[in-house]
Amino acid sequence: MSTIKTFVGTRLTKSMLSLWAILIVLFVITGLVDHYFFTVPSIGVTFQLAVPLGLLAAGQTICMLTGGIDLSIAMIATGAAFIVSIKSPSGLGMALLYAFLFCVLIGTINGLAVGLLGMNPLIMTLGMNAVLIGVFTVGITTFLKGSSTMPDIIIKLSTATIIDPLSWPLVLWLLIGSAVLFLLTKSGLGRLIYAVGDNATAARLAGVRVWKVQLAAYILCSLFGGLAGLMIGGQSGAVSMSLADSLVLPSVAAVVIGGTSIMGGIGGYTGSIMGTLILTVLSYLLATLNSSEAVKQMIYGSIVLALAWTYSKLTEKS
Amino acid sequence: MNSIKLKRQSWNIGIILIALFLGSWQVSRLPVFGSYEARTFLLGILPIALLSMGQAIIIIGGGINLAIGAESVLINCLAARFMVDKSFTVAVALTIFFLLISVLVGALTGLIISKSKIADIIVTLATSFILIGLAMYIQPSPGGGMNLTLAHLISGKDSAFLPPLITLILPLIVIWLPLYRSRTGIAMFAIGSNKDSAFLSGVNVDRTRIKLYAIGGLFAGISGIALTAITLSGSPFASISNTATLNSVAGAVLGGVALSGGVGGLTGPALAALILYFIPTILLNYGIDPAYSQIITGALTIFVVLVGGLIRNRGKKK
Amino acid sequence: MNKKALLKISNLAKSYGSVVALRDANFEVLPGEIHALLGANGAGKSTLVKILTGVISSDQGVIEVNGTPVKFTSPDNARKGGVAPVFQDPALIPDISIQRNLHLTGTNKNRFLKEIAQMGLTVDLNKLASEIELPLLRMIDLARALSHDPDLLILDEITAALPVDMAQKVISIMGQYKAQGKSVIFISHRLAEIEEICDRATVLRDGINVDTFDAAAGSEERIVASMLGDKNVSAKEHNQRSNKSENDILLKVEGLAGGKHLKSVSFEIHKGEVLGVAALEGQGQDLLFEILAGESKPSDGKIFINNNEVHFNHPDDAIKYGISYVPGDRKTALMPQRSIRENLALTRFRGLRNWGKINFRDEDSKVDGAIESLEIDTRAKSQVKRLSGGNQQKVTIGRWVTTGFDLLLCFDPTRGIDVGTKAQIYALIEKFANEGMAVLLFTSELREIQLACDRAIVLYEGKVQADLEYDNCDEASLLNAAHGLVGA
Amino acid sequence: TPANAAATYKIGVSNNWAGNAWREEMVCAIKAEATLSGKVAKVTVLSRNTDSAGQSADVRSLITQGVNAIIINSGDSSANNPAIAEAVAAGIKVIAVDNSITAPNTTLVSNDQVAYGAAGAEALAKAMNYKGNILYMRGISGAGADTDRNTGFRSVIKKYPNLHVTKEVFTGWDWTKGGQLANQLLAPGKFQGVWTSGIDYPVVQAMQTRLKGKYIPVVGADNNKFVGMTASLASKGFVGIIVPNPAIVGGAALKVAIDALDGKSVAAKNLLHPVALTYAKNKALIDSLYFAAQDANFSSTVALKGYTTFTPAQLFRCRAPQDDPETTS
Ligand SMILES: Nc1ncnc2c1ncn2[C@@H]1O[C@H](COP(=O)(O)OP(=O)(O)OP(=O)(O)O)[C@@H](O)[C@H]1O
Ligand SMILES: Nc1ncnc2c1ncn2[C@@H]1O[C@H](COP(=O)(O)OP(=O)(O)OP(=O)(O)O)[C@@H](O)[C@H]1O
Ligand SMILES: [Mg+2]
Ligand SMILES: [Mg+2]
Repeated sequence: MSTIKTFVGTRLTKSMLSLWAILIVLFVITGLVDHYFFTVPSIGVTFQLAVPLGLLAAGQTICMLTGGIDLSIAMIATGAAFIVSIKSPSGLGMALLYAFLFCVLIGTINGLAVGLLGMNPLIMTLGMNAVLIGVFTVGITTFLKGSSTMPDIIIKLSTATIIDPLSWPLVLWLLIGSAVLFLLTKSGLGRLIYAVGDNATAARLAGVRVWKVQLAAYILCSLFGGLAGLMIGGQSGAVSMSLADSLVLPSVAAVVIGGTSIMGGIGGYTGSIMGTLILTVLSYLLATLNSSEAVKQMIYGSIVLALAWTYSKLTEKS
Repeated sequence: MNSIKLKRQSWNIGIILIALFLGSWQVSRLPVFGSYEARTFLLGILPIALLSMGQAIIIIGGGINLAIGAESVLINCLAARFMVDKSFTVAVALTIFFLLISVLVGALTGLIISKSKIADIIVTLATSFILIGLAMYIQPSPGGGMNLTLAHLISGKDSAFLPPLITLILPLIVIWLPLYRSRTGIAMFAIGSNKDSAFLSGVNVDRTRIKLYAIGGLFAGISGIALTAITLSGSPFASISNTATLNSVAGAVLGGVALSGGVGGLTGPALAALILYFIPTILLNYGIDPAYSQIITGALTIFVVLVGGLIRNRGKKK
Repeated sequence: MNKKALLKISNLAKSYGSVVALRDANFEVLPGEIHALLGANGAGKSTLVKILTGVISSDQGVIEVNGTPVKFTSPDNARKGGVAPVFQDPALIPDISIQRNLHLTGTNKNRFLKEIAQMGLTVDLNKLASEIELPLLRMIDLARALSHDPDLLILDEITAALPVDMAQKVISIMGQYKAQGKSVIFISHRLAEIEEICDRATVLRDGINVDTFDAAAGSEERIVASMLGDKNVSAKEHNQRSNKSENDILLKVEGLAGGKHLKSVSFEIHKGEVLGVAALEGQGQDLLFEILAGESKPSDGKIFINNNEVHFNHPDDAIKYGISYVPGDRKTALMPQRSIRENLALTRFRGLRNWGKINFRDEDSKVDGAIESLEIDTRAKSQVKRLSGGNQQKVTIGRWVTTGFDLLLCFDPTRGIDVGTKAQIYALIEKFANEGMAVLLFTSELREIQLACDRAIVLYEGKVQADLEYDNCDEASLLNAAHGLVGA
Repeated sequence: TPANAAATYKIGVSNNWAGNAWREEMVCAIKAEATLSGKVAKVTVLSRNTDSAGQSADVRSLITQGVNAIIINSGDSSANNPAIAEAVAAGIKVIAVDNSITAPNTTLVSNDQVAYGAAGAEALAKAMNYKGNILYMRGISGAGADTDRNTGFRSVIKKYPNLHVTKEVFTGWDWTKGGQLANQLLAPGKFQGVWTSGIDYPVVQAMQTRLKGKYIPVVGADNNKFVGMTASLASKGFVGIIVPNPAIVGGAALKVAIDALDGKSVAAKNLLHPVALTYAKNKALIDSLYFAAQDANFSSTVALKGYTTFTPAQLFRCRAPQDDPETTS
C-alpha cells in the first residue's frame, strides 16, 4: 500500500538496516563477553528490562515528534509508582485510577502550558520536574509515608514469564507498541502530531487546533511515563525517589538514535524501539564488564554519541 | 533611544529588585549581618553564578550545554587531585593549565556539535557521561585539596568577602565586557538570533559556536576552581553535576536569557543565582521543609519564562 | 565588446547532492552596466550570487574580477574585493540592533546614515532589526551594501518584497550608481523593471546561461522564450466571464479595522467572482487577509457570509464557513519534511472527530485528484522541501482543492514564481471561478490584476480607495488609486 | 518556648540527603533525644538534597545563627572542612554522624563501617559453606561508608580461597536500582550468595521470580521488610543475615554533643559495633526488630544502649524541644 511506503520510505529503510546492524553487533559482543547472555531466560530478562525504557521512549517519541520534549517523565513515573504503592491497600483498581489521574493531570498542565501559553517545553518540563521532586520529597515523610513497595500483582505482571523468553511485560509492550505505531502512521492524530512538529503555523492555518494536539501528546507521554514507572517499581519490588532518574536521558537518547528529530516532524516509534533495544543491550554489556564505574560512564557516553553521529551521517547522505 | 535601552534593562532591574527584597528579608532574620555573613552569601552563590553565566553565553548563541555541570565537576576533581599540597606558584600554574583544559573541553564539545550536526542537547547529554566518568577516574572518591593561600585568594577567609566578590565580578569585566563589544560577541548574538542571516552577514557559524562553547567551558572551569577553593575537595558525583546543570539553565533563564537564543546578557544570570540561593535559605531558616524551595524554584522558573515569553511576543506583534 | 569585463564567470557549476543548481554558467558584467540575471525559479540565480560572494564554494569554474581570478571565502571577503550583495533572504540579524548589525559587517556608520538619508529614509540605529518592517529592512540591507562602495553591486530579488514606490527608489539608485561608472547585477521576476533599467540581460535555464542580449523595451518575449525553453506556454488571454454580477453575494465586509493600517474596509464578493486587491506595501492588506482567514482578529467591523454575520476565533472557524487561505509566504503553509500527500491531506484531520483511523481509500482519491488537477510534479514527493518553489505553491493551493471551499484567499500566490507556473496558477483560479467559487486575490504585480481578476479593489490609507470594474483595472488606474490619487 | 528553664543549648543539624527514610529517622532520633535531655532549647535542622557547596553554605548558615553544636551528616568527607573549621574556630562543637569527615577537632559518632562489611561477609561465608560465587552489591562508588565497608568485606573474603566475587555492582543505595540489578543479574546457579550494602529486600523479592523461590543467603541491614522476610521466609530455606546500621545513631550523636557541651571529655571516635544476626541464632531478637506498622525501609533498631533514652513512641513522634510542649512527655 502506498501509505506504508510513504512512512517507511527508502530513507528509513536504509537507516533501519543500520540500526539492526548495530544491535546485532552489540548483541554478539555481549554474548562473547558473557556466555550466559545467550541463554533463552537471559534474553527474556533483557527484553523485559527493556520494556520500561521502551514505554518511556514511546512517550518521548510522541512529544519529540511535535517538537517538544518531556523531562518531567521521570518524576511522573515515580509519582505513579508512589501513588499505586500508597493506595494499593484500598484496592488495585482504585490505586491505578489515582495513578493515571495523576499522570493525566501532569500531562495536562505540561500540554496546556506548552500548547496554549507557548512555554518552552524544555523549561516547562524541567520546572515541572523540580516541582514534582519537591512535592514528593515533602510527601515521602507526610502524605506518601509508607509507600515503598509495589503490590504483588504489579510485581508479577512486570516480571513473570509466560514461556521463556516471552513475558507479561513483553506482551504488554507488543500491544502498546502496536497501538503507538498505529497512532503515528494510521490515525488522524498521528498525522497532526507530525504536522505540528514540522510546522505549527501551517497546521493552524490548515484549521488544526495545535494546542489540542500538543495537549494530547503530553497526556499520552505522561501516561506512558506512569506505566513505565509502575513497571520499574514492579521489576525492582521497591519504590524510591530516584526510581526512573537513570532512564530519562536514555529515553531521549533512544528516540534520537532511532532517528526522530528533536526538532519534530520526522521519525517514528520503530526507530525508538530499535534505540531502546540497543541501549538496553549496551547497558547489559557494560554491567558485565568488570571495569570501574568511571570507565563504564565514559564508554556509555561515547557510544551514545557515536551512535547518534553515525546515524545522522547515514541519513544525511541518502 | 533611552527608552529602548531602559526597556531592555527592565529585566535586570526586576531581578535586582527581587534579589534585594529576598536579601533584606534574609538579613533581617539574622542575629547580626557583617562581612562574615556577606562572605557566606557570596560563597553560596559563587559556583552556580559562574556556571549560569557560562550557560548564558551558550544559550545566547542558540545552543544549550547539558554537560556544563560535568565540565565544572571535572575541573573541580582535576584541581583537587593535583593541587593538593602544592606550593602557591605551582598551584597558580596548575590553575591556568586546568582553565586551559576547560576551554579545550568546551571547544571540543562545540566542534563535535558543529561537525556532527547533532542537536546540542543530545551531544552534551552524551558528553556529560564522558566527563563525569573522567572526573570519577581522576578522583575516585571525594578528597584532595588546594594550596590554602590560593584558596583564600579565590574564596576569602573568615570575614574576607572581597575575594569571592572579585572572583564573581572579574570574569564579567575581563571576559564578558570585551566579548560583548567584539565582533565575536556580535557574531554570538547573530548565530543565536538567526543562523542563516548570520551566515550571510559573513559570520563563520561553526567557528563562532566553537568559541562560545570554549568560553562557556572557561566559565565552567572557573566555577570548578572556585568550588575547589570553597570546599578544598573534589567531589566526583554525577548527581552534583546534574543539579548544577539544571540550576545553570534556571539561572540563565531567570536572568533574562531567551532560550530561543540571541537575547540576554551575563549580569542577569549572576543576579538570578542570588535568587536561587535565597529561596531555600529563607525557607530553611523558617523551619519550612526546604523541599518546598524546589517547588518554588521550579514554579518560579516556569513563571518567569512564561511572563518573559508573553512580554517578548507582545513586543513583536505588528 | 571592446570594454574589459569587470566580472567574468566561466564554466561555473554547483550541485546540492543530486540536485544540479548550476551546470555551466558563463557571462560577463562590464563596468558601468546594469546586468539583469533572469531565469525561472530554481534556475540557479541565487546559487550563482552565493558563489560570487563567497557564501558557498563552487564545484568548478572560474571567477575573474578585472581580469584576475578570485575566490572569495566569505561575504566579508567579497565586500573587501569590491563585490557587495543584497541577498534574496534578509541578512540582518533580527535580535540585535542595526548599529551592531553594521558593526558585524564592518560597515561605516556615518557612511551608512548618509546612504539612508539619500534614500529619503530615517533609521533608528538602536532599534532591533526585528522591530523594523520588511520593506525598510530591505532598504537598510541595500544601504549597507552601498556603504561599502562596491564596484559591483548584486541585488537578488530585492524588489520582490517592496511596494511600488520603494521599488522605484531602488531603480533610481541603480541608475545613479551606474552613472558613477559602477556595475550592478540585478535579479528580478518583474520583467517591467528589467526593461526599464537594465542594459543587458543573461537568462539562466537549468543552471546554464542560455541567452544574453540587450534588455531594451519589448525584449519581454525573448526573455520569456529563453527562460522557458521548450516549456514555452504563452500567458493565456483572460476570458472575462459575463454573468457574475447577477450572482449572489458570498462575502460582505463592513467597516473592518485592525492593526495600524486597517481603518474601515468595506467590500463584497460574489459567487464565481475573482476579486483583485491592489495596494502599496503596508496598507494592511496582509492583515485583511489574516482577518478573513480567522488568523487575526479585527478591532472593529463586521463580516457577513451569505448575509449572516460571522465571527472567527481560529482559522478552523473560517474553514467551516468555506473560506480557505493561501498565505503569501508558502513556508508558513507547508510542512517541509512531510510528503506531498500529508501536506495535501492536512486539513482533513482538523476536527477531533477525525483523529481516529484514516480512511486511506478516500484520501488516495482526493489527493490524487488534487495532484492531477494541479499538475504537481511528484518526483520528489516524499518531502515537500525538495520540491521546486512553483510546485510548493501548487501544494498550498492543492490542499484546499482536496477539502473544497467557497472562497479562496490568495495572497500574492505568484511571488517569486516563474512565468510558466504563474500562467498555470491563473488558469486554476479561473477554473475555480467558473465552478462557482469565489477568489480574493492580492498581487504585488499590478498588471496581473487584469490577467486574473474580474474586478479589483484598491486599498489606501486603511480604506477601499477604488472599486474598479475589469475594464478600468489597467496598471495606470490601479497605480493612481494605490497612491490615493483617485477618489473612491 | 523551651519546656525546661535549664534548657539552653542550641543544636544545629546539617543533613545533605532528604526524602530518604533512614535520614528522616536519624533526624527524628536527634530531636527526640534533645527533647528528653532537657538541656536543649532548640534544634535547627537544615536537611535537603544538596551538593558540597550547598552543605557548606548550610553549615555557615548555622554558624551565623549562633548554634552551640553542629551535628553533620556530610555528603563528602572533606568538602565541608573549610566551613567546619570556621565553626570550630567559633567555638562550636562539631559532631559528624554516620559519615566520617576529615576535619580536625571534630567528633565522630557512627556505625563501624569496616566492621559492618566484615561481620556480614563472615556470616555470609559461613552460610555459603565457604565456597561459591558471590554477587557483591555495593553502595555509591567513592562514598566514605562504601569504601570502609569494602575494606571490611574484602579482608574477610580473601581468607577463603573458594569464595569468589564474580559480580560487583553499585546500587547507588537506591532501592529501585538495587531491585533492577538483582532482577537482571540473578539466574539459577549463577550465584550462591549475595552481599548488599543495605539494599536488601528487593533482592529477596527478585529471587522469588528469578530463582523460582530457590533462596540463596543474602546479607542486608536492619531494614524492616528485610527483617520481616528473614523471619517469615526462614521456613522456606531463606538465610537472611542482618547487620544493623541503626538510623538512631543520630540520637547517639546528640548525646555525645551534649556531653561535649557539658564539658565532659568525649572520645574523638564513637563507634557502634555491628554484629551479624541470623534467624537460626537470634530468633527472638529478630522477631522483636520487626514492626508490622512501619515502612519497608524503616531502620528497625529503636534503642542504643548507653546512648538513647527514647521509647519507640517518642521516636516516632519526632518532636524537637521548641515544638509543642504538651506533647513532650
Ligand atoms: N541548500 C540547498 N540544498 C539543496 N538544494 C538547493 C539548495 N539551495 C538551492 N537548491 C536547489 O538549487 C536549485 C537552484 O536554486 P536557486 O536558489 O539558485 O534558484 P533561483 O534561480 O535563485 O530561484 P528563485 O527565482 O526561486 O529564487 C533549485 O533546484 C534549488 O532547489
Ligand atoms: N533535493 C531534491 N531532491 C529530489 N528532487 C528534487 C530536489 N530538488 C528538486 N528536485 C526535483 O527536481 C525538479 C526541478 O526542481 P527545480 O527547483 O529546478 O524546479 P523548477 O524547474 O525551478 O520549477 P518551479 O518553476 O516550479 O520552481 C523538481 O520537480 C523537484 O521535484
Ligand atoms: Mg524552483
Ligand atoms: Mg533565488
